[in-house]
Formats: sequence, structure tokens, C-alpha cells
Amino acid sequence: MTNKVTTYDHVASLLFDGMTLLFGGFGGVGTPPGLVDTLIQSNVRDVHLVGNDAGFPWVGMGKFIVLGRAKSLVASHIGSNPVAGELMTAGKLQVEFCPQGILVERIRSGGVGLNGFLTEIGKGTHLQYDKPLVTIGDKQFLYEAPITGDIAFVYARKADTFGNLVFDKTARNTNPFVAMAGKVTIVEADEIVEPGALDPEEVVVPGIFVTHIVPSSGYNWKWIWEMPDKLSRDERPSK
Amino acid sequence: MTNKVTTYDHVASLLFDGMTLLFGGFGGVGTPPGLVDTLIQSNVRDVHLVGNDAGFPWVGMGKFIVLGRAKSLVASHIGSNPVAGELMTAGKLQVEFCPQGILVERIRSGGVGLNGFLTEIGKGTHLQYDKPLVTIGDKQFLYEAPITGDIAFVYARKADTFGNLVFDKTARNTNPFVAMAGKVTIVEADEIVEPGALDPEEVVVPGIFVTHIVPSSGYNWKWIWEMPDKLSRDERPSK
Amino acid sequence: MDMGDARQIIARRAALEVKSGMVVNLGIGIPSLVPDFLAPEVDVLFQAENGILGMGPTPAVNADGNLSNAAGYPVTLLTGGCYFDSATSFAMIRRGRVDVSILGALQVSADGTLANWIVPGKRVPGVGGAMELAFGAANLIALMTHTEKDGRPKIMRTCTLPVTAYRCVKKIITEKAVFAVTAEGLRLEELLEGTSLEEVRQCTEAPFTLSPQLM
Amino acid sequence: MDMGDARQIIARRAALEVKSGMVVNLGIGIPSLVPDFLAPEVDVLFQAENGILGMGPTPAVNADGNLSNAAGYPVTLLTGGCYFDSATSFAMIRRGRVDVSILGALQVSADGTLANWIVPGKRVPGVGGAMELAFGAANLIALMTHTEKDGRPKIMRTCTLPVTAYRCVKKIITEKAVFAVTAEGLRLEELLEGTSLEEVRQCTEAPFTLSPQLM
Repeated sequence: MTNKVTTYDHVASLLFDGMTLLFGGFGGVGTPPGLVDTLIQSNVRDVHLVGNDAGFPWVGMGKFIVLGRAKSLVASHIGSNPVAGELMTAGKLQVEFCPQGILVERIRSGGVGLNGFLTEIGKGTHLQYDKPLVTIGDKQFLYEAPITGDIAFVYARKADTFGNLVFDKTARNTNPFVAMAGKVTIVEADEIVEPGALDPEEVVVPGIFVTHIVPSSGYNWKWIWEMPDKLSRDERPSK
Repeated sequence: MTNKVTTYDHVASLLFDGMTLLFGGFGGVGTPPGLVDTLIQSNVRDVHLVGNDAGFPWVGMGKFIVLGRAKSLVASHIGSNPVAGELMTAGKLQVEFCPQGILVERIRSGGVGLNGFLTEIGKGTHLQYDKPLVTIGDKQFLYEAPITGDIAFVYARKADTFGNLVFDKTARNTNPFVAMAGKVTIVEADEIVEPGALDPEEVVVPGIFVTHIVPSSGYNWKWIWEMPDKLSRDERPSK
Repeated sequence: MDMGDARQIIARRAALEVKSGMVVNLGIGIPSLVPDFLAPEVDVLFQAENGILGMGPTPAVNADGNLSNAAGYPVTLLTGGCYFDSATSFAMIRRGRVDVSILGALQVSADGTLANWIVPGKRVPGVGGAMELAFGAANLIALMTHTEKDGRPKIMRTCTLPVTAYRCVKKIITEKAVFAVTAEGLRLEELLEGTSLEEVRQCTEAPFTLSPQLM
Repeated sequence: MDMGDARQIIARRAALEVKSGMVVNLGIGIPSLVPDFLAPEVDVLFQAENGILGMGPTPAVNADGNLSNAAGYPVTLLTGGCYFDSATSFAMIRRGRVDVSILGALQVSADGTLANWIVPGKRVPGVGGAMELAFGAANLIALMTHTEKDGRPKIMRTCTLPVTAYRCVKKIITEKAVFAVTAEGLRLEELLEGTSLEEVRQCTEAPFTLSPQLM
């Protein structure tokens, strides 16, 4: 089996201006910290981001967003990252809001090789945008397009060297679908083990979807509860 | 947490003529044997079945299909159950063929509460049937409708009494999605344990989707490899 | 009454809606205070849309960075609970497996239409999972203070803020009153904490009928 | 040559298409014989659409009723392999993560259109996963005897049997010949086991050009 373990330097060489980057994580939980730092250090710009949210200014993908090098963001909320809101208002970051469960299904639809799906959720609201309306029988639905990425950033608890993945608690969130939806899928894992070391029943993402694996040093930010005075309630992640 | 363990007698009381019944399994592997027998003994008829295949005449849902009490079947193949083919030819069983991976996604779409999806697979073939064509941009796709069932039959390796489920090897197949797509979901489990006995990371189907649980006595049929002279190659499950 | 008192009153009343055996999703803000007011014998399962069923309280020590609620704060897992991905989480929600969803609101209209995701030009939180929760929950309860700080009503004929979901709220709980949303419009069910009917009439834009026991 | 010999010849030739590092899905019938002809140093991962990546050979003893290949026969799992549900299985297939899919065929036409799921009025096996495999596999190889038992051709100008998928086959391997499917139509790449070009011309309905090394 192919050994897919590589270095952060090699990962940096895969990133490019204008790329679409999918990232796992929910309020920073489950966003791969070492990969975010690699992106920050890469000088890559005009990135099209797709992920659950904008993190916090100092947590998750938020650390990159505040630098102003993301061109667009598809997310379900940005309330926990006021800088993202400022960039949006200043016309420097194009934000498309998508209902949280619809967004993960759009990433999944791309990841499993389907061509989008229909739903009633969001119909008639501002979040309909210019999404096509499709009539089936006597009902009208919104068409939600699939999403894939040039690069996908994934955080896993454990990976074997082929890329079979298991996750940790609520750090799983969107990661399994982000992993499937990348043309190139890069996994940062807390622990890298030999093939056979994972129980074949417990594997959540089969390694066939994974392109590269790097070892994690753990998350390198302070969570909001570690800095209680820093944020008002309104700046915390919202839904 | 609600204890959902019940008896086969109670399960029998939930079945009704004309019901839509979803069942897990792939060539009989992962089809709940005790629930199939309960269905057989129930005298319920005109059942609308949805599952991967018609099993074998003596294996899986095949044991019920050969009795002629199913009105229709949505499946990806019936080649391993010649009786199903005879019933179809005689006009006694209405069969809709659906590509295997599309069928499981239709069940999933119903199970996750979406309204169907678009795909190119099957376009222009006999399996297009009268499925709506939807144009998005400059491409045309088939619309695949979601599937839900009045009753869903699921086989699990282990269930806790709340219905958190884990599966066994290739007996997993369509079961996780069948479990989500039933209005009433009935699980036959090899082993029933107390809440807390399953690793919360290894749970594949959260118990919230499960209505009833019964203990299994194991599969009660002979597999094809145990009766090698009985079948020609053409009668084996095909894809 | 200051804002803090109002929030406590609303949360305490909302807690009465939560019964043993229910699966409950709580939004951030006032809804997150509801567990503080649950009677100890009430045995509910809390679902969080980031991937937990059976969420327990904040850990006393040793918060785990990989175990949080949907607001990003550390929580615990109760015995029998489990973790899952975001797609499964919203499958539960859209399929109506969550019995009660208690969400904070900015405005609710007479037909139960909810606005709770954006105040254009002021706050851009984003919609998160609110649209699915509004769509899927068997019972959706909206919590909010009865009026804006300046006294403008939040229970409206028609929402003036961008809508989260149409005709989804079943009950509105404020520090002054409880309304049921019926096919015929709002019905005042209770007056809270000594509020008078006249007071409620003055600060409620939407028309409402009275429950028999208030007549 | 009897049918059994022909099947062995086809499988042996097909085995040469399988290289180390590939992920391979094998259909039932002739494709299932391919592993018998793989050189021991060829290190491939077999995917089976019922939910295995890293499928190993038939167990010598103690077949497990819950561990089978897509045809329902007992198999084993190699070190590093894993199990998954049917949706994930077909996600791999549709997303092109399966490098080579080797399927049995009833007919293939000049543009690579495949018919392999039904002979109306005679056999109703059903399509199984063949449509997805035909759609998604980076490389689709069709195996079949060159003609029907009565000599009628199976490599056609246009398929007369119901189609599985259009323009999907990249290579056709029979007991007589190997064809590549190109944008310009079929190209004969090899003659097998002493078959003459004339013989292939006679039993092939579709037109074909010759690879340079056959000219």
C-alpha cells in the first residue's frame, strides 16, 4: 500500500493562488492547525475557501482569513470572526452564506460524485441567492450545487500511512466529507500508524480518498474558554 | 434513555398489507433473518419492497419474495433469485431496476430528509424510466427521487438498548441508510448491550433513528458456498 | 427589570417545555440557559449540531479541545451518547428526530415566521444551522425579550428582518408572555411574572387571541 | 477451443493490465478469474462494491457469513484494508478513485458503449453496480468471448442489447484479440494465441484500424 506521509514543505508546494480550498472544522474544532499555518506561511492568495464557518480571528481558518488573502468564503456563519465581517463589508471578501446542514451536503455531493440535490430549506429567503428552482411534480425545490476543491484540509485523530482515518469526538464534523471532496486531500493527523493498526470497522474515511498525510503537533491556539475576557457573547460562534 | 428492545410478536403487529418495506443487505449478507421470518409468518401481503437485490430463493429477502406476497420491488438486480424473475415475467411482481449506488443514495436522500438528487448515471438507458430530466446550466441530469419506508428492517452486529448501532464487515452495506429512512425502524442485533457499552466513536447509526430492537438468533439459511451444486453461475448474485 | 433578569425568566419558563424522553437542541444565547432550570428528574438527550447526541455539562476541569458544543464551548458526553459527522447531525434535524428545538429569535411574526440570523448593516452572524432546525424540529420554540431595548416590538405582523424560515415557530416565550402559534394566528397562553394583558397588548405588534383560561 | 479455455486466456491477458499500486474492481464471471494470473510481486488493492477495500482471497476454512465479495462468496481482508457502507463504496467508484474496473460484457460497440445487464426475454440479472463502474472508473476494461456460441459477433457497430453505459470502455479483451477504444473508433492492439488478423476481421462487426506494430 502506498505510503502517503509527507512534509509540510511538500504540502506548501501544492498550494497555489486562486485555488479552491475546502477545510474541515466547526468553530475551529477539527480544523488542522499545522496546515493552516502552512497556508499562512505560503504567501498564497486569492483563495476561495469553503468551510463551516470563519473560525475566530486567532483560531482555525480564522487565522488565515484575517490576513485578507482569501478572495471568497462559502460558510454557514462568520459571527465568531468579526474581522471576516469587516472584510466582507469593505468588499474585500465575498461571502456566500449557506445553511449549515445544506453546506455539508453540498460538499458531500461533490465528494461522492453526484451532481447536487434538491431541498426546500432556504426557499424564499435571502439565502436562496440565484440558485435554480426545480419543479418536481407539484412542488418546487431549490437546487443545491455540489462542491469540490482543488485542495482539502482535513484533521484526523489517527491515520495509517495509506490514509485510513479515524476522528476525535466533535472534531469529526465536516472532515469526512471534506476528505472525499478534494482533488488533492491533505490530512493532518495527531497520530500516524502502520496499515493494520486501525480496526477495519472503525475506519471512517477509507484511505483511497487521501493524497497526503502530515503529522500534527496539536492545536496551537487558545480556545475562547481559555481567554474569557477577550470576547463578548456576540463574538462567540453562533448558529 | 428509552429502552427500545421488544419481541418479534410486537414487531409482527407493526406490519401491514401494502406497506413500503426497506431492507438492508447485499445478496442476503446483512439482511436480518429473524425479521424476514417474522414477515413471512405475518401473512402480510402486497408489500412494496426496496433493497439492494432479491437475495436468493432461500436467502435474505428472497425467502419472502418467492411467496408472491410482494407487490413491487425496487432493486439493483434480481439475477440471484430466478423466482423473482419468473414472478416479474408473469406480471405478479413489479420490478424497478435502479443502479446500485444510485439506489443507496436514494434511500439516503430520504433518510437524511433531502428531496432527491441529480446524476448523469443511467441517462439515456432503459433505467431512465420516466425519471424527470433537469437542466442545470448547459447540462442535463436525471432526477432521482428520495425513498423512505413505512418500515425499515436493519441488521446490526451490536445495538445498545437505545439503538446505537455498529455493524459487521460487509454486512454493513445499505443498513445505515435503511435505518435512517424508515418511519419505523426495526433492528435485529446479534448482541444487545447497555448504553455506554459501545465506544461513542465507533457508533455508526445513532439510536435516535431506531424505533425497535430485537435479538437475533443468527442467520438461518445456507449460503451458496455451502451448497455448491445447487446453483449455476448465472444464478449467483450479479452486478 | 434588567436584561439579565429577563433572560433568566424566559429560560426558566422555557425549561417547562422540556419533558423526559425528549431529544432537545438548544441554540446559543437565552436557550443555552435552559438546562440550569431543568428539574433533576427530567431525563432528556441534548443534541448539538456539531455532532453529539447525549451532551453533558461543562467539564469542571481539563476541557478537551476536541469536545465542544455548537458554540465552541467545552462539554462532556453522557453515558450512551455518541459522536457523528455533520451530515448525520442534520439528518436527525431534517428528519424530525429532534423533538424540540429552542432557538433565540430577533423577530417572530403572527404566522410563526422566524428571523434570527442577520441585522443588515449591524450584525452578520450568519445562519448556521437555524434554517434546518426551524424546518425539521417537531416543535420549535422561539425565545426572546418581548421588545427591543428601545421598546420597539419583536412580535410582528410581518418580520422586517431577513427571514430564517417561514411558518415554523410553534411557541414564543418572552419575559412577559407565552404565545402559541395556531393556524388562526397567535394565541396568548400565559402572562408571566405579573405582566398585565394591557402591557402585552401595548408592546406586541401582531394581533393575538386569548386562551380560554385568560378570558 | 472450448469456453473454459477461452475464459482462462482472456483472464490471463487481462491480468497484464493490472499494475502495482492500482485500485481494482473486478466484476463477476471472467473478471473474477484475473487474480489467479497476477504475478506475486503485483501489489494491488481490490475494491468490492459491497463495502471492502483490500479484499483478500477466499478463506481456506471458516467462511464468515458476514464477509463476502459482491457476488456473495466468502473472502478475507488484507492488512490495512477496511469496511464501509454502500454509499461510500460507490463514492469511490463515481469519484474515479478506482483505477481499473474489469467487467464482463455481453456486447461492446465501436465507440466503447457497453451492454452487460440484460438479455430481454432471456436473462434478467439486473444492472447492479455496473452503471456506476462504467461511469466512474478511470480505466474500464471489458472482457468477453469474441463471439456468441453460434458465432454471432459481440463487438458491434451499435449494441443491440440494452445499454449499460455509453462510451465508457477503454479496452476490449477477448480470447482472440485486444482492442483499444479511441476517439476514432476501435484499434486492434494485439492478436492472441495465434489468432490471424483475417479471423478477427470475420468475427468482428465493428470496423477497426490496426495498431502500428500490427501493420
